[in-house]
Amino acid sequence: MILQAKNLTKVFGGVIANKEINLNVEEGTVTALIGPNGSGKTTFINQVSGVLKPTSGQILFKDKDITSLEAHDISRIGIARTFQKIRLFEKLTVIENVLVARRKFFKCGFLDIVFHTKRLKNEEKEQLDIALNLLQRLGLADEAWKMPGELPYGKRRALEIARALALEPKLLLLDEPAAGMTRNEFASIIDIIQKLKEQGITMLLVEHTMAFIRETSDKVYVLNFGEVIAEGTFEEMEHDPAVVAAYLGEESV
Amino acid sequence: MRVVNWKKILLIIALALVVVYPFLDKNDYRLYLANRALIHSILASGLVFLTGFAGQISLGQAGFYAIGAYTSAYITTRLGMPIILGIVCGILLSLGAGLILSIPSFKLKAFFLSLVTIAFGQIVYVLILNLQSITGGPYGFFGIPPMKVGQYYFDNKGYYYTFLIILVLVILIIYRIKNSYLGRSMFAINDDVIAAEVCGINSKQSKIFAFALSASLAGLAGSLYAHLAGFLSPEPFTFFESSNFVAMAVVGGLRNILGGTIGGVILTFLPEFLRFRGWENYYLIVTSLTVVLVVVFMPNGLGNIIFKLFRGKTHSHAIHKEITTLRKEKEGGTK
Amino acid sequence: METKDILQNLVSGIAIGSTYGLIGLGVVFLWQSIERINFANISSAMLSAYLFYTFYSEIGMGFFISFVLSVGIVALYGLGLRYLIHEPITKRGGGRLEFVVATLMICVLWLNVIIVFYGGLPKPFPPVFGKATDFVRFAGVSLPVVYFYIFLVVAILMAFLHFLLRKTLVGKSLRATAQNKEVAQLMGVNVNLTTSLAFMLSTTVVGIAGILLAPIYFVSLELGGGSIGIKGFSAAVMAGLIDPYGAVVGGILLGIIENFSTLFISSTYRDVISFLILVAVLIFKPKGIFVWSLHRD
Amino acid sequence: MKSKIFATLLVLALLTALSFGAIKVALCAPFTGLGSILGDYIKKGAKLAVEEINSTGGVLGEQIELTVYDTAANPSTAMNVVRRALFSDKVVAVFGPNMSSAVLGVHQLAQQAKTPMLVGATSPSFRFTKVHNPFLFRLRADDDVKVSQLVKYAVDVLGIKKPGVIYGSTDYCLAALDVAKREFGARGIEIVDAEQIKEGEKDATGQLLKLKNAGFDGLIGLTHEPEAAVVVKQLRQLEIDVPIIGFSAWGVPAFTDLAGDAAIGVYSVQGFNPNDSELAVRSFVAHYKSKWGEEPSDPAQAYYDGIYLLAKAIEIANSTDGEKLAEVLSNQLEMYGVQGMLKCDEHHNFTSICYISQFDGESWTIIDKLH
Repeated sequence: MILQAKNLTKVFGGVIANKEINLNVEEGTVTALIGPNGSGKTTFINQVSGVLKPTSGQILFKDKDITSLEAHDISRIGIARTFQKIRLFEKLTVIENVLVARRKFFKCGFLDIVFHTKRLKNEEKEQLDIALNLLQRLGLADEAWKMPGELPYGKRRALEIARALALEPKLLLLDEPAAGMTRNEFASIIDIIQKLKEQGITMLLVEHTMAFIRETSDKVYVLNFGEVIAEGTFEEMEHDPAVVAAYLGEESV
Repeated sequence: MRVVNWKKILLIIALALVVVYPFLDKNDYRLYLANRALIHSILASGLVFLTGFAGQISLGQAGFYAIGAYTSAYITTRLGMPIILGIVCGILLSLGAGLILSIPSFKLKAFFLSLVTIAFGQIVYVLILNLQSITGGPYGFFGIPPMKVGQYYFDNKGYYYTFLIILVLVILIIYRIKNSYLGRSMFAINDDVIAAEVCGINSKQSKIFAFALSASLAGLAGSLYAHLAGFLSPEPFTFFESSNFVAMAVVGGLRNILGGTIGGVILTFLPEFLRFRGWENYYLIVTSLTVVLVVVFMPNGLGNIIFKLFRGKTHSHAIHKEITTLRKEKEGGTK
Repeated sequence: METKDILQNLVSGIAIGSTYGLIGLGVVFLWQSIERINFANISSAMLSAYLFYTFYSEIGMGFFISFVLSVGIVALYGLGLRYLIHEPITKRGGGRLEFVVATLMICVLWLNVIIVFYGGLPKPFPPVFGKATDFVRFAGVSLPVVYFYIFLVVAILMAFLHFLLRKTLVGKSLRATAQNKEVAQLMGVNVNLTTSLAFMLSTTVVGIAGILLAPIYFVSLELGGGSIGIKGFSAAVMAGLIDPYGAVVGGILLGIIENFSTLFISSTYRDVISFLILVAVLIFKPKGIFVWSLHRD
Repeated sequence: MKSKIFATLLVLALLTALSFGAIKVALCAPFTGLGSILGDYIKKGAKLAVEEINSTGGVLGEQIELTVYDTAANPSTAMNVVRRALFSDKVVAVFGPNMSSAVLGVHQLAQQAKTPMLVGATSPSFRFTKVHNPFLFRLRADDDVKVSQLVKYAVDVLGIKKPGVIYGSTDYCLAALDVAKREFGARGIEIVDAEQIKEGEKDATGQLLKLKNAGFDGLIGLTHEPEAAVVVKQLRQLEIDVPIIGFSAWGVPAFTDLAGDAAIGVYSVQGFNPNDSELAVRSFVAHYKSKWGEEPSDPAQAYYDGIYLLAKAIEIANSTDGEKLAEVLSNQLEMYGVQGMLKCDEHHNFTSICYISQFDGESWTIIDKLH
């Protein structure tokens, strides 16, 4: 088990966003988190990535308690994420966006910077190569020197994933990776996820698009009003009456 | 087909003028002002780093300036230690204060943080007034020894070159930090804290670092000032002085590596140049009006305009040299 | 120490604190309506005091006309701040910091303008709110008459601003604009009008404060750049910058702290004590005050 | 038309000629910032003397050219402007700064430039016997003199046995406090309590209640003008009825204007009193009033006297050489001015005149004039 949530609860000023969620993610699989709007999916992702602190409950990553760790520590031990609404560093170039996430691989210290040592130069060069490779893998090699604002939506999403991958994560959290995509972009994102899976990266994703989940996921958790109401394979969920009830009125693709 | 690059020549002439200035101008008053401008530039460069690069605000910089000045004065005058030790202690003590002041910045933003820094400046000011046995209080602190090398006691010329070298080193260090992963992380935090955090960047550490660096630079500036002036009194360490320092940084340009220097020089010389006969009431009106106009109509500061003159266009602060050269290498290699 | 003295000290603390609260009201209002710190706001107090002094004492106009004229001019000054400072900065991509610096420098500018026209000497304020030797005495405790005018105006302004911000459509539009300009626009709020209103009202409030504070602070530069500005900010922040009531409560708290640290600790260190308490409140008071803190989503 | 142009040219030529041969004098005083209360009086006093001298033919046939600089009540700025006056404008003499800490910071520059510096700052800390600067002179009685007289009057005449002190936070106030402590101590009287009111504070309830509880029977006021007004108002408010005797800032219109009726009955030790019936004072007050439309206040008279002192010194030395002037100023010059007989004493003070006066609601009645 790479990730375990135990009785995870989050309360916002009286409103319960997550209620005693128990969720397991197996290494090497893709797990999806679905549910109607406002059912607490993003809140869950935020807690796992350390952006929000849980009210109660526990999060285990590789059997280690990470509940009280801060976001930057969590990302350093191998959990990376993307955001529902894309958050890039708009004032940095594409390549620099990726390089920011390579921060933890730098071994040089403050004095190396002040004296501009050879070691630092080599390290910068090394990291730049890695970042360029990563951009190449995600089809962004030609845009490396542009500003993120100049990229089309699909490529911005790819860049955000590239940035997350730059952390060399064991677990990747994707918050609605396919939201707002055109048909072509949609296909390419599915392709990216398939490839990542082949490389052995475990993923937990939040999605609305059923087709996407059908294509990618090994296991599905269904959330409603902050609670897990069902779990299983996609096919099982499709026919679960509770799930269907929860989605009643919601458009299921 | 070689075109003479006038801009480059102009730049070289300007730099040469800066280097030989003390020999061109025999006016002791202007040279003294130049020295004060250099001190202000050191301090304002720290503020550019803190505000422009790390996105934090400080309206209490005069507090660090004061700590540096009085520490160095006390150690050299009362304890009879060498000046270099005084300066180092001045830097260390303001660094310590900077570390403490960075704590509120974890939780507080904008207004609240600026108020904490104002309060810090006020507290330091009141302490200077009241800790008479250490600071001399309102009477002032007198007899601070001038710097010397061997038997040569510094005159304004000696100070000029010392301060110039220190300023150049400070700018170089800031430049290197800016162009390293540290600088990149800071810009990232400035852009989007949460995104930076999930990229593995410790925003607290970054803020501590920025506060510590700008505080040490203010402390350094303060201790240099103590030895230049030879005496200290509480008046140059008020809230208005702090806001003057921020004005220097903004007028020079917050996104500009030379912003602190440009602002420091301009705002040190401008009011003095405006001291025309009969203008004893007006010169500050014109100075403050100039600052307002620059801030309102050129929010990127005067530094940008000067850069534009020489480069034709301004670079995004983000594209840093290392990457650009590597990029050229790579493109040269593939093509 | 007699109980009477302690009571007197408390009452004086409340009185001086209410002057901080009065300035704090303008700060809270501007923050609530445009989320800006405006250091040029405090200049309104000085400007209106000097204007009133000119109209009333020097030209000899009536109280009412002088009052309306001074406050009216200061309201226009608010509008000027918006169109000459706030808008151009925003248009050229400047942010909060640029606004802070610009307004700080305007604060300095006004101080120097006043010196040119009136000199650095403080002027006595005409005895429109009672003479210097007029006091109200009750049960061994006394207070200058002018403070009762201040209490009255504080109460009225506080209630008015609270009502305006929380209960009226105008207030809702103001707060909507502060939180998100685009959304407010979509909701049909006239952003242009509300922003102007915010600037004008905030200078007006501080302008009224200036005239009322002049008997205590004198018609002096003190009103436009002394510690009252910082104390006003502190008052507003003490209670979280959320509600006009908070500013007044914060101001009174600050006044009481000051007077009692004088009485029981030291008059020399009273400013250090009150600023340390302010910093402690900012850092340790967990809720309410940390509305803009990093980890609240 | 031609004659007009000719006249203009003539005037221009005259002006240049005048300024070419002019005796340059600098005046450094505070005009901006929160400490700018006195700058206006200083400037008006000095300008009046300069105009009077120039209209009667100047000194050695040359006009005096007074350049005014703002010190912003900040020694650091004073350092800038004094340097400018001495090294850039190369003046014959510098008047001011008027702030003691600033004087202590910059007086060595005057020595370095061998230029006389005549100041109105009053702290005893830079008496000649302490700083040994032959170029530094003081135009007013120093605070040691004034506070000693204040204490003497408080004890001998007002019969204060348990003095309570209220003081400000500037060097002016603290230096006065030190002298007061020493003088009371010398008479075997202990100050029951000394409380501070910082510049800008507008409530002194806590301080006054503390003094009251210490059982004081007389208030010694060592603050600046606005705080003095705050203190007397609150004494009336708290109905504390003790004799009040204040230092020089408590004896000027800047204080009584702000305090109004609350100032009635206050005693003060003054450096200047416009009601003095002495001829020199009456004539100075009359000239000042007709020129500026208001009554002079301390330290206008000091700088007025100062300009005359310098003019006289230049005449005696028949030169504007700084060293000669300093020599004349310290040893040869004796002159009758607004502040009585002006002669440099061993502290390099030109006068030790002061008045003990009481405010009657309209003006200050002189009780005693002391030399």
